Amino acid sequence: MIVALIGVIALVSVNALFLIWMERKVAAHIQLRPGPMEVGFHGALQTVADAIKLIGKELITPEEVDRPIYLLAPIVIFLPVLVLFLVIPFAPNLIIRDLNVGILLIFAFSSLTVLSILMAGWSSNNKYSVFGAIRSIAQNIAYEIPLLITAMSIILMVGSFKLSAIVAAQDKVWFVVIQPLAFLLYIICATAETNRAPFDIPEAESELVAGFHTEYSGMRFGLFFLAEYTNMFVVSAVATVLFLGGWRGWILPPVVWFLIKVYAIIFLIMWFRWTFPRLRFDQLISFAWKVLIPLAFVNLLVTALAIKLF
Amino acid sequence: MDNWAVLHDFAYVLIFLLVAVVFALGPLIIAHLLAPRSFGPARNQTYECGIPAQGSAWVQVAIIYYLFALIFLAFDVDVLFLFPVLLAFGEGYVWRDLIEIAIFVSIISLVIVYAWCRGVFWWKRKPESR
Amino acid sequence: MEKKTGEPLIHFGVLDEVLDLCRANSLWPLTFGLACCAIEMMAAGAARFDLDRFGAGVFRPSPRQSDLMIVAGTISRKMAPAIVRLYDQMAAPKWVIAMGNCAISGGPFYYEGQYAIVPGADLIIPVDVYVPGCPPRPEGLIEGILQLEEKITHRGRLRKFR
Amino acid sequence: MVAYFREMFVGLWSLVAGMAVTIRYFVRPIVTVQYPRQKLTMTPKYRGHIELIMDPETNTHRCTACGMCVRTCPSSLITVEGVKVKKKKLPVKHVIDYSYCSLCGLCVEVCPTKALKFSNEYRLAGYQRQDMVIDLMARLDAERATVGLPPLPIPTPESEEETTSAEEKA
Amino acid sequence: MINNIETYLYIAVFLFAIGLYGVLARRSLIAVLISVELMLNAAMINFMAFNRFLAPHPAVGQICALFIMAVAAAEAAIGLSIIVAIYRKMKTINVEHATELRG
Amino acid sequence: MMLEPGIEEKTFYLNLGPQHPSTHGVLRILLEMDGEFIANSEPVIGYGHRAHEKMAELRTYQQYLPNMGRVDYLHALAYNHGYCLAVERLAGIEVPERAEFIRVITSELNRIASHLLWFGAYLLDLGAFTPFLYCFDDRENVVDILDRVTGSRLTYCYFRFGGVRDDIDDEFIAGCRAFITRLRSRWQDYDDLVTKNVIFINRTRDVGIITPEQALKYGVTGPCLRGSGIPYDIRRSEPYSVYPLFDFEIPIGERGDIMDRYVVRLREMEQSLRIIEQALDKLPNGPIMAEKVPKRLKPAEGEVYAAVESGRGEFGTYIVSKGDTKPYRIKLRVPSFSNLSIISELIKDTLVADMVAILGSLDLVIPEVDR
Amino acid sequence: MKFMMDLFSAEGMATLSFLGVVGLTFIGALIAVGARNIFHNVLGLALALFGVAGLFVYLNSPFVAMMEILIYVGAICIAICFAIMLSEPLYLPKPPRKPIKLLGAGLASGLIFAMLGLLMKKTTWVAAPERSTDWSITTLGHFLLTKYALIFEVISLVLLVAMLGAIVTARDGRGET
Ligand code: SF4
Ligand code: SF4
Ligand code: SF4
Repeated sequence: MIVALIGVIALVSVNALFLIWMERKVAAHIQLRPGPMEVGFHGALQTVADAIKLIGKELITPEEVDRPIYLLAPIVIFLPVLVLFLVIPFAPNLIIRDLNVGILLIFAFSSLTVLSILMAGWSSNNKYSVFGAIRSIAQNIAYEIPLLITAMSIILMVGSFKLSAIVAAQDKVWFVVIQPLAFLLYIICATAETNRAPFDIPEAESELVAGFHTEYSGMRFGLFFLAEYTNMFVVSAVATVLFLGGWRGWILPPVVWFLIKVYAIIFLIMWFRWTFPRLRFDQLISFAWKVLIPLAFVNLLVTALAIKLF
Repeated sequence: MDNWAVLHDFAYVLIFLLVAVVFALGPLIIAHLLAPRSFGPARNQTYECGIPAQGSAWVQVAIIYYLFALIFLAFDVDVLFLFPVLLAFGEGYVWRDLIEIAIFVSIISLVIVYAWCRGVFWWKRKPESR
Repeated sequence: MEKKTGEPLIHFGVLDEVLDLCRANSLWPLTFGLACCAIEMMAAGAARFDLDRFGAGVFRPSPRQSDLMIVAGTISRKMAPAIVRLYDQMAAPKWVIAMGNCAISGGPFYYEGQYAIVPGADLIIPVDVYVPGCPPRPEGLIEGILQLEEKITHRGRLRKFR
Repeated sequence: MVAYFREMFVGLWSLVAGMAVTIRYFVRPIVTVQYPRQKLTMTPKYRGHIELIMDPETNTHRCTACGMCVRTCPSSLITVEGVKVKKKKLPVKHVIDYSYCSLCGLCVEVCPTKALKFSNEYRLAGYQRQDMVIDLMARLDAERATVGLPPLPIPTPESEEETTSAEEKA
Repeated sequence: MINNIETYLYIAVFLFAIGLYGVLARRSLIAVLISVELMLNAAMINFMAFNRFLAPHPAVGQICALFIMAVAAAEAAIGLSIIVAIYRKMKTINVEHATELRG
Repeated sequence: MMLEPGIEEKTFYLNLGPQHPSTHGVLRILLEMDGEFIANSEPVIGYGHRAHEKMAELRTYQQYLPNMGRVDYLHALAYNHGYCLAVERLAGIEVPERAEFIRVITSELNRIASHLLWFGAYLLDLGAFTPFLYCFDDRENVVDILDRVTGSRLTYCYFRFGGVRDDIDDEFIAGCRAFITRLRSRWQDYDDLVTKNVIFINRTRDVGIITPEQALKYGVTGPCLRGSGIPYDIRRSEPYSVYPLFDFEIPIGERGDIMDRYVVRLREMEQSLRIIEQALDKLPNGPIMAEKVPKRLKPAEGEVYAAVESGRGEFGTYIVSKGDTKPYRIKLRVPSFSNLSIISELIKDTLVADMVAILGSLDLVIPEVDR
Repeated sequence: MKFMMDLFSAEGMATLSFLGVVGLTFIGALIAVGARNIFHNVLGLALALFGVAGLFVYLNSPFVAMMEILIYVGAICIAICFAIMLSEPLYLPKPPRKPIKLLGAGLASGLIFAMLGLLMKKTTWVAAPERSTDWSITTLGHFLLTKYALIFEVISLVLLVAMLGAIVTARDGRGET
């Protein structure tokens, strides 16, 4: 257990640092510039410097906030982060606990994020924060449903909540081949769930300054940041498990394959972010309800029918 | 005790949760010790684009958000009921399971249909027509 | 204008140096422009000059999360209280770069009979580095940031350039 | 219904097209001039702050301390003090406070002896406001030093009364 | 202790009592609703406890619990909507005011 | 109905600015919100007030020149042009043709830079970061070209009464031509990345419609006016300089929504490229400064108004001279001010996100509004 | 010493964490009814529900526990929060409490607690003679598809009706947004 804990903590921190660096590099190269360059080799230490700087930064608690909640929110958003890694199958024998309710656990604990965003936004007593939080939640809940439903069509095919079983079921063909629509829907929803562009309304800086964490400074803000990038990793990992055959691959060890796939999906999400403008909020919501959810349901029913027929 | 296995699994969850708290608190405490302080007169005031904040932010939001929350509530609950059913799907039924799921899904879809018809997803711009 | 920041609770020799080094390499500026110079500040963040190379390209819209205020442009009398407030609301440690002649001294708008501007950012907030020019070239701003790094770490240019 | 799906596909396609553009740029070489590592060459007309031209023949400046630049400058940031030496006026002090300059070039144009030009200085920054006060005579001396010449001797007036000072900075 | 049905039943009863206190003591309708949710949860714990220790087949109690959850959700939805409607009509969601203004 | 105190306030105020990423500088907009919608709004200006007009009373005509690059720093050369035009009319100075050609070329280049900057910054408002950097990359090219001849990157002070300060050289011309091909090759990318993007279309189509009547009522000019379908362009309707010699179109929109304004600006850049091309082809030889422009200009008593088409619309200079070396009064008619005045009407009953989109589409330069 | 050993045995740990979970539930519940700020109440409720989910794990049903978190914490609490933002004027000062009412409520609930507790003490619980040990979720699904199919469909109907009612009620107030 101790080993697992240390491993997860190391993974969480290294992953976040790496992802932020990667994000900045990807963005930079898309934009014809080098990105972080001067801090370490090609800016490799840039995010380390950022992290340490954040630790050494003052924590301001504004007067008008709802103190207990304001202080708790960053911790609450960090709560589920480690737990989510419990059930992710990195390799056939590199899975901390292969729970029976694996994927449900991920969904259940992810829903805590919503609560903490609400806490953060509401307690800040700042108009931008409140607005950002409300929007963030409306968006998260709207996209959670198609996410669940698409995941369901996979569960329907596998007949288990165990993530390892889902991977095992893809020994012949990855589900992305059978369920391309579900994959597309999942990626869209995952992008929205992690509040990333083009669904980054909650932190849309041109409207709401910095969204729900406008009033957070220093490491408190850093925790939100950390949680965001970890969530990105988790949704990508789930996508890998559900659609890309998890650790399956040739020659290279399974863990490497798993990470390659995860980072490929993360790259895709980053690529979205640096290409698209932002949707307007009502468009975003109605897109979820009018397009994604009906499609997801249709996909589910068609899957069920197909299982019956074949 | 016949549920040791379950408990053992969830002991992990509990401990991971606790460690997460510690892990989150650590940097905050370090920051408290290491960070210098600033003491401008406006330091602790609510940020509002550089001018004094006017009024509280705890105001009432548009009802539209509440409606979204409601629809979500309905869906979430419904959808979750599908989970156990899906596991049992295709195990020894002829058509019954498919039909039941289809009925179930179509009934909850009516919520969206209704909301769509009522214009919940359509944000009207003119107050007269709202 | 003296600094409005106090000391941390504890000091550790080495740790402080590490912190300073990291701070110097991760100066997140506040998204904040006042006039013409702001355009050059934007240009400095854009592809040709790319402030992000020095870790200073993460423009944060909220003062709580930024370390560096680049006062880029003319400070009008009406704007001055807002600037002070924003400066106050930034979390320590924080630094200010006065970019452009207007921010340094009022620049071309300082003359007898001028009633509308504050002649110099240092009259209202403590300024660490001055970057003159009207507007300064983005290289000037980069130079300013490098000088600020020197000032933060107290140890000369961190990287040896040609 | 058809319209619903068509819209969806057209929309999706446009997004893919956009992503194609960004990925193409992703593999393009970067355009950044990595400034402190790569030196810049300023264009010949680049306007830094003004400075005195070092005449290639005499290796000295051509200023006659006439004060035209002082009077023309919109921000009146030039200070020139001159003394009369052998019927010729020479500056003893030629100082600008760069932090007021708007780089308009009026002073350069108006100078009767074409003694001023814009420097190539583009990377000024300082810790104090006073760092922006630039002594043009000292700069000239520094330039002379690069070709191995001693600093210009400070001209001494022939008699006290003849010391004139151009209009002081307002 | 953890293998004893009574422990769970006591917990349930205590939760129920807290909920009841909330229903009686609070003035805000939403607070009342929250208390009701607590009471429903107490009922659920009961079901699950019976299910765990007494029932012939463990699926039954779980289905009951799930059903309660669904009903709770429906109740919350309706209740909240009524509260919102009351508020929008009367500009207060204080229980006492709401009764005063009846009719 | 019994009301508890304070409850009846259904609306609340949301304040955007003066430091806000989307107000581009120091505009402040006070929004009275009704739920998600804007019930009322009030732009608060003056945060960028630098007393440009007051300054004119204290400076000679020449000394006022550098100031013109700073009123609207995005299209500084149009402002140089407008002011020089007014003074030249006042003092009766003839400008040699080559100088006029250079003025047109540089000013059009500057217009492209201004539009490119708007394009990038606007996309930034809409949340797309990457086009912003592509535009800045292109803009850097324009700036390089202009830097060659004017010596500065932004706040040019290049035109003089009776001509321009420096002549252009072959390298400049080659640079211009290279830039023209380069920018033309970029249109396709911009189209794919932005114009055809479904998200962008949804954000801008039928949003922030300015009807022609509204536009006329508020005195909106520039691309905003042309987006509403009125082909009013000073370069055509009150030709100045050598514009009549060139063949160019005045793009107009149909609906007057943001998309139209956007398309108008995009096509205007193409037209500017055409103008530059023609001007480079026809470039005459000759002096670049009029002879006999007195060092201390002392125009006769009188008043004059001269207007030019800047990137944002009609920029007019009104000078009253009392026969002194200093103007008696200068009044600047700046397009951003009238374009801003329509904002309250436009953003009524829209969402905040739309407000940001609309505000951005007007392409305001705040110090110009505040003067 | 023995006590310590016990504490670190598997059983001891289980008991300890059980106490923790129960404590969480009670603290949450107390915040949920006791705190003055309605927002704190909801968060207290969320905490209590989290604890209850933990109890469900002890009752051998992690599935229901997960559902509890998903539905209650993820959905119901959020809906309540939104309703609060829509109706409760939080910026107003809180009216003072009436001690008599609190006392009455306390007494009443205390009474109920005592009664039920006594009742429980009196009862002897007998387990069903034949108990299946099939805890799998799949069985749950089979039950929902066969024996309790009606419940399964009725749930969706109930929710549908509830939603329609809720939307109508909430939307058709005066002056909609
Ligand atoms: S220094 Fe020059 S460029 Fe900068 S704001 Fe002032 S006038 Fe504009
Ligand atoms: S105008 Fe020329 S000669 Fe006269 S003082 Fe100035 S620099 Fe010297
Ligand atoms: S360039 Fe203009 S502002 Fe600068 S010193 Fe010369 S005349 Fe004065």
